Amino acid sequence: MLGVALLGLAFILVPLLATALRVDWAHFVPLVTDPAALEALGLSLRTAGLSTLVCLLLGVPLAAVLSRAEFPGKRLMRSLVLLPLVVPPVVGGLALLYAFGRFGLLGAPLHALGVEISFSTTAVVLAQAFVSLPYLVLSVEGSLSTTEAGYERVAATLGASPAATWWRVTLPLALPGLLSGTVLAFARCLGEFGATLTFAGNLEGVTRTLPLDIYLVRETDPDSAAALALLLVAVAVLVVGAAHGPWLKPRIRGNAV
Amino acid sequence: MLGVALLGLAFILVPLLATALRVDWAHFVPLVTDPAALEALGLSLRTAGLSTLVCLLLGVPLAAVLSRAEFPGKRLMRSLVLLPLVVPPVVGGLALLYAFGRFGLLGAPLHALGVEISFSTTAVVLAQAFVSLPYLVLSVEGSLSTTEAGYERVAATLGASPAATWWRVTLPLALPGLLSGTVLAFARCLGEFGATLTFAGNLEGVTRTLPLDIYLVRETDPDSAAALALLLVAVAVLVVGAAHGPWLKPRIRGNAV
Amino acid sequence: MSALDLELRVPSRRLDASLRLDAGQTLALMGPNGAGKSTLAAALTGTLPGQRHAVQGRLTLGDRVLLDSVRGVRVPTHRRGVGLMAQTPLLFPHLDAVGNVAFGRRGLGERRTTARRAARRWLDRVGAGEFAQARPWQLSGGQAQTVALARALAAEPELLVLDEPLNALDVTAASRMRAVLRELLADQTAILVTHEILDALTLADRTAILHDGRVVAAGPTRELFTRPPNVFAARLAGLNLVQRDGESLAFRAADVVVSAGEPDATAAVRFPVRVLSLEPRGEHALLRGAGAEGIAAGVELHAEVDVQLASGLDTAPGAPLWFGVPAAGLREY
Amino acid sequence: MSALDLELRVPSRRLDASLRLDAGQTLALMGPNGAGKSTLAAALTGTLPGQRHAVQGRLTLGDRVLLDSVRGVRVPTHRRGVGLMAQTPLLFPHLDAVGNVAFGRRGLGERRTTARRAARRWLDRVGAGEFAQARPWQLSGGQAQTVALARALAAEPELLVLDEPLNALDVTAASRMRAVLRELLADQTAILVTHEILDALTLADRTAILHDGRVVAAGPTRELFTRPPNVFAARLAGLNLVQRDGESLAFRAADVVVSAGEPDATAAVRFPVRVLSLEPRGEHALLRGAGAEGIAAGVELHAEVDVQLASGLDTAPGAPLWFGVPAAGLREY
Amino acid sequence: ASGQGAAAGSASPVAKKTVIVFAAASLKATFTQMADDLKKQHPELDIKLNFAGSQDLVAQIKAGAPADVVATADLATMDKLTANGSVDGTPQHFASNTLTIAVPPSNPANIGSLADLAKPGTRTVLCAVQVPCGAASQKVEKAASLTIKPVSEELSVSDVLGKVASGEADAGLVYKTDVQGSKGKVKGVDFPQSSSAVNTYAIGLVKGAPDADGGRLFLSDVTGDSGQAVLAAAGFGKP
Ligand SMILES: Nc1ncnc2c1ncn2[C@@H]1O[C@H](COP(=O)(O)OP(=O)(O)OP(=O)(O)O)[C@@H](O)[C@H]1O
Ligand SMILES: Nc1ncnc2c1ncn2[C@@H]1O[C@H](COP(=O)(O)OP(=O)(O)OP(=O)(O)O)[C@@H](O)[C@H]1O
Ligand code: MOO
Ligand SMILES: [Mg+2]
Ligand SMILES: [Mg+2]
Repeated sequence: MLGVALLGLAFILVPLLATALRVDWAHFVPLVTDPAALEALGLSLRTAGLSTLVCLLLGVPLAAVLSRAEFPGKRLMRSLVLLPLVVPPVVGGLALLYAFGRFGLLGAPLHALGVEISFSTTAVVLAQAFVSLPYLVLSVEGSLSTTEAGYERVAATLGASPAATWWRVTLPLALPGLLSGTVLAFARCLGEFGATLTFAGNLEGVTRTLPLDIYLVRETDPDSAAALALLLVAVAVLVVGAAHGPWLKPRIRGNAV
Repeated sequence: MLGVALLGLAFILVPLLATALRVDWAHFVPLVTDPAALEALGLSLRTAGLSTLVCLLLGVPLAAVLSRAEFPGKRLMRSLVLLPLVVPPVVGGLALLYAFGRFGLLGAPLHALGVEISFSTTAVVLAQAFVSLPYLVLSVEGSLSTTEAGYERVAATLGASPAATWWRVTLPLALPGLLSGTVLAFARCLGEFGATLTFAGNLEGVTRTLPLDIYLVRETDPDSAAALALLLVAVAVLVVGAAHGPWLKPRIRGNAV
Repeated sequence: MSALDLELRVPSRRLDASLRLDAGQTLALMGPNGAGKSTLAAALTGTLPGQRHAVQGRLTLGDRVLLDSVRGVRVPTHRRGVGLMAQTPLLFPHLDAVGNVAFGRRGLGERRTTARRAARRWLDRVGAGEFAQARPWQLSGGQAQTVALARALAAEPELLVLDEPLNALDVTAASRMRAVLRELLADQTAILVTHEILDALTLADRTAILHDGRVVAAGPTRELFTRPPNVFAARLAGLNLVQRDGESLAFRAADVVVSAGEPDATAAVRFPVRVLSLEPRGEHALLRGAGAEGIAAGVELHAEVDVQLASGLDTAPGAPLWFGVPAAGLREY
Repeated sequence: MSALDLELRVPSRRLDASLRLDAGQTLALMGPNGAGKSTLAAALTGTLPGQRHAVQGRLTLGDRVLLDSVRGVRVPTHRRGVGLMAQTPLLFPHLDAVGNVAFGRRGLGERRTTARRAARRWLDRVGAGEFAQARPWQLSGGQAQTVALARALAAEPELLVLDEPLNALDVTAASRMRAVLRELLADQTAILVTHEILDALTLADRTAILHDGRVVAAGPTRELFTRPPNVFAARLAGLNLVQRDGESLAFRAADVVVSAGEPDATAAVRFPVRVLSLEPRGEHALLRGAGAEGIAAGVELHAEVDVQLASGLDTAPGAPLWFGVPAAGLREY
Repeated sequence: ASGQGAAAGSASPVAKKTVIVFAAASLKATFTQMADDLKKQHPELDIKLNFAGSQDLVAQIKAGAPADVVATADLATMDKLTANGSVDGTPQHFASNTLTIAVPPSNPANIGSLADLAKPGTRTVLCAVQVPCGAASQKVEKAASLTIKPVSEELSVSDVLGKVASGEADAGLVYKTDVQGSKGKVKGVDFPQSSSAVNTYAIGLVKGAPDADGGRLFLSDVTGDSGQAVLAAAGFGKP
């Protein structure tokens, strides 16, 4: 078991290691501290943060409904939530353009109201959120579903309203899933490329996130692109590592058995 | 709550709906039954199936180790597993090239042995598996972690070896998470574009999966691309819907409370 | 203080029970495993899992109608004012013991610190003060049970339902808890699910016996067990029971006359038995025997014997003896 | 059949216990909540959660060393041959009752159908045959407990550890289970964790009392409770206990002489009490009183009284009476 | 370019005019340099460059992206914009590019001519015909009466370049500018038939441009001497 697990880990690490070996380390520091790269990284972190927030705001209620409510069409709803996962990001970006672009389904009325979405930082956030939402929903739903519903019933018998139960029981119990879903969504946002490019464009400082910058650099210099990619990887490892802190440690449960 | 949940659902559905409105339905059937499109779809389904299998074989042991074993560096390991998520797919493809390409870290020795990976269907499978593995691992790990470890201890006191316990207790109990992880991974494989393109290339019947075909069609005819994208979406809804069948229904647990 | 009046049906679990309980009284709910006690408790609190409309009937507490399936009234759990201490403690794993107990107080509108102070008092009261800071998984089975009880009590419900609250408690803890409960239940409308006749006797004004989802006997506790109205009550009261001609004969261990030879006509019924054991019970002894033939064949019968008398008999396990019961000691159902 | 010899320490839970048990014998393990009974059970089976090296000491079963922390021997749970029926049933939720019981048989190398057939026999034996097809969540608390017991028994372990197996069972089920256990434990090395002195008396050859993680008393069951060697055993045996000069005085309810006025010198100790209740107990009555002042102030004391005598006294709750105990009835610890 | 100004977070106290340029990804190096030069001359100008595949640019502009100038890598894509009425006036041709064979520096397959790409055993990669460079490749194939069986039909030139640079492919058809910009990662092998497929770059003002003046300024810089010099240095040909 451990052997296969290590094989799986190797499958992920070897390519990244191979990439690291390609990097011209002498030029690494100037490259990743280049203002353009730093601006792109900053934008990436900012937008990914905002997108994750959007995912949380929309996704947690969605997960709650999927895991607790009983209604016809729930199965369909769960499948629909997964769609952005399966749509190639470029197509997703197009779809967002059709919806929120200046001539889009919602974009046109919004435009009339003076609200412009596409090619703005808002568009980056929307693109990232669209692509990442399923990850958050699935993680949180999974964690809500395996949480004993009994605890919620106990809370009700103690007089806690559904809202109070949600905040004081359900959510704390689902915290591990919520955290890992957030990390997942944030990571996916950080790496988002296709939908952003198509829907938000690639404007320095406005919509050029680090993956888009990497894409551009790759046009001329694949090795520098690899270096930038490693920067992204390093940031991700930090964020993910921090989020998987000790509070995610599964509790040692039960007594004798 | 329900309101926000519906807003979340709308956020996912409106763009897809807007796309559907763009589709020239008169040409829809001939377009999606075009041999090239069908071949691409077939290849997508085949490779996604294989990749999901690879993910299961490598990912389930990885998840098991992450959820059950105690060892230093476990937190780091969990972060590392997430990496493909954050690496933009194009960079992931490059990394695979550096690893398994003709002159890659492992590719070179393999090449010496006569094994060629790049530009083959195998490369597609590797690219998809690389990108999807984290989804599977995280889902399964989540489900394993919330499964009461007590059941495994009971199994041991009944004389079941760790292997028997794994097959007869742990796995059945983690089935919902396993299934949803599999669906997630399969969906991600179906939509994979960047890494496939970069690592495996794009040849009809060999490496041109449906997302790559969609991209190509889009170059000349964006509206037809939308139609193909909808085909992909429909396939995904079917697969996901089937997997989220009644056996995923959370059990009604407990008695009084 | 509120009177309880219920007439509830849960068809999916074959429960169909009617009960009345005066304000401030305690009802012991007894009956065999699977009789529907926990189901009834869940129906009362509105926490039966699964189908939303599984519970039918009427339920009123004081002047509030909590459930009326005909008129479509269905007050949600948190507004029923019905507290429940369930059969499994289910302490919130993310809170320590005080946090668990304080939980319901927060609902009463208390602030955090006030609620925690009150919670500590409740923990002290049930004798769990020393576990105040402990997390649920650090508690032994009985400790967890105690904390769960404090949690249910602290929420000060109008009606309190206790599902086997003394389970898993040791002798000391159980007797302390009985004292706490006796004091508390004095002016609390409460339902106490229990298998222990002692709990019913010491804590409950009335007792209802549930069997296969139906109330088969109900009445003031003492009365119910001193003159059991039917075979269900008799069995619970620990009487010896044998079947004769489709009827059940019940008699107390104290009414059994033990002899070496077949009893004479003063015994209305008599059974040859083989000794299983002789066990000391205070200054008496309990002679356990297995019916050897006839209507009592295979049935375990108990006789309370005088130690003096016992020493005059052969009470080695397996030894043959006779049990006889005078007509006055017999009840037929 | 294998003898058990253990000397185990779990520092994180303050357990430090030594025990010996002959092959085929049953040991009752008693003690207050949190004494470490479940911890000891977990240490025996090797299922203590958390730190791998939490358990220290030596454990041998028959001629096999299961644990020797000095020599680094640590046989994994599934090869210990130690079965456990834990305090919570934890039935596998993905299997029906038969599947649960058959689980351990599969490990014995039986095929599916054989294992299921054997499982059905075990279910019948414990009286749970009718739930064979039921899923764990369809069972009541007591039903689940019964199935868990069948599951532990069916695996035919060399040493069987039962952690409060009769909890939550109704009178009938419990007495049927006692009969099953009595038969089974006859030639099974077993440890029975219980709070019920009756279970110890009827099922166990020996009894050990655990207190704060230590064995404070051990010996043949009957002996231990008829002549309790220390205050722990006395308390378990249900004796009245009062403190005098740092010593504990113990006496049986049957030895208490009840009188309206202060007893004369035949009583070595005497306590003024207020009546709490008079409860029928077979042909005797139990008079419960609360010590009014002196060394017994606030302590609940029990006296077994003759019904005749009781009718001559004022036994209304709150009435003042005197309890006296002759020197012969007193034990000091 | 109203909406974006704020998001860009310009620190200058003087209200800058922002020009937004949409350009084919292959123009990244040259246009970035031109923009930097121009900003030096006109400190009041802020130039934002949006690079993407030509087809993406078309889709974005059709969807109402706020652009002032658009430059595509071929005429076909620009035609789509003019046909759609998205371009003000007639687009101007400002550069051209011709195909060349890219091989790894060691040239392992010994490629010397276009015909060598069709040799069995040669791992050749081309652009797919749907993308501009693929259309050009098809033209030269026809001109040379060859049928090349590629191992992959890439979606962009940079993908072709990437495959060759990594040694994965033995040869590929790319633009001369790509070879020049590759810093020695690939070697170019010129071939006569390349003249049959000259790719022309076009630039135009977007209709309804938020900052038409700024756009015109950038456009004239590209077509002017300084711009042409930058393009020539990068290996672009005259239009
Ligand atoms: N979730 C369920 N689904 C279907 N049937 C159930 C479910 N839970 C309990 N039952 C059945 O309903 C009946 C009543 O169960 P209930 O738990 O109310 O019994 P109980 O009187 O509390 O028993 P115990 O003393 O063992 O706790 C039993 O026959 C039981 O098998
Ligand atoms: N997971 C844990 N972590 C830390 N301490 C624990 C844990 N589980 C139990 N304890 C403590 O260890 C001691 C022994 O607990 P144990 O469960 O063995 O008691 P027990 O004798 O079985 O009690 P009961 O009769 O209530 O079941 C108790 O003080 C308890 O609080
Ligand atoms: O310059 Mo292009 O449009 O990426 O081939
Ligand atoms: Mg119950
Ligand atoms: Mg215990």
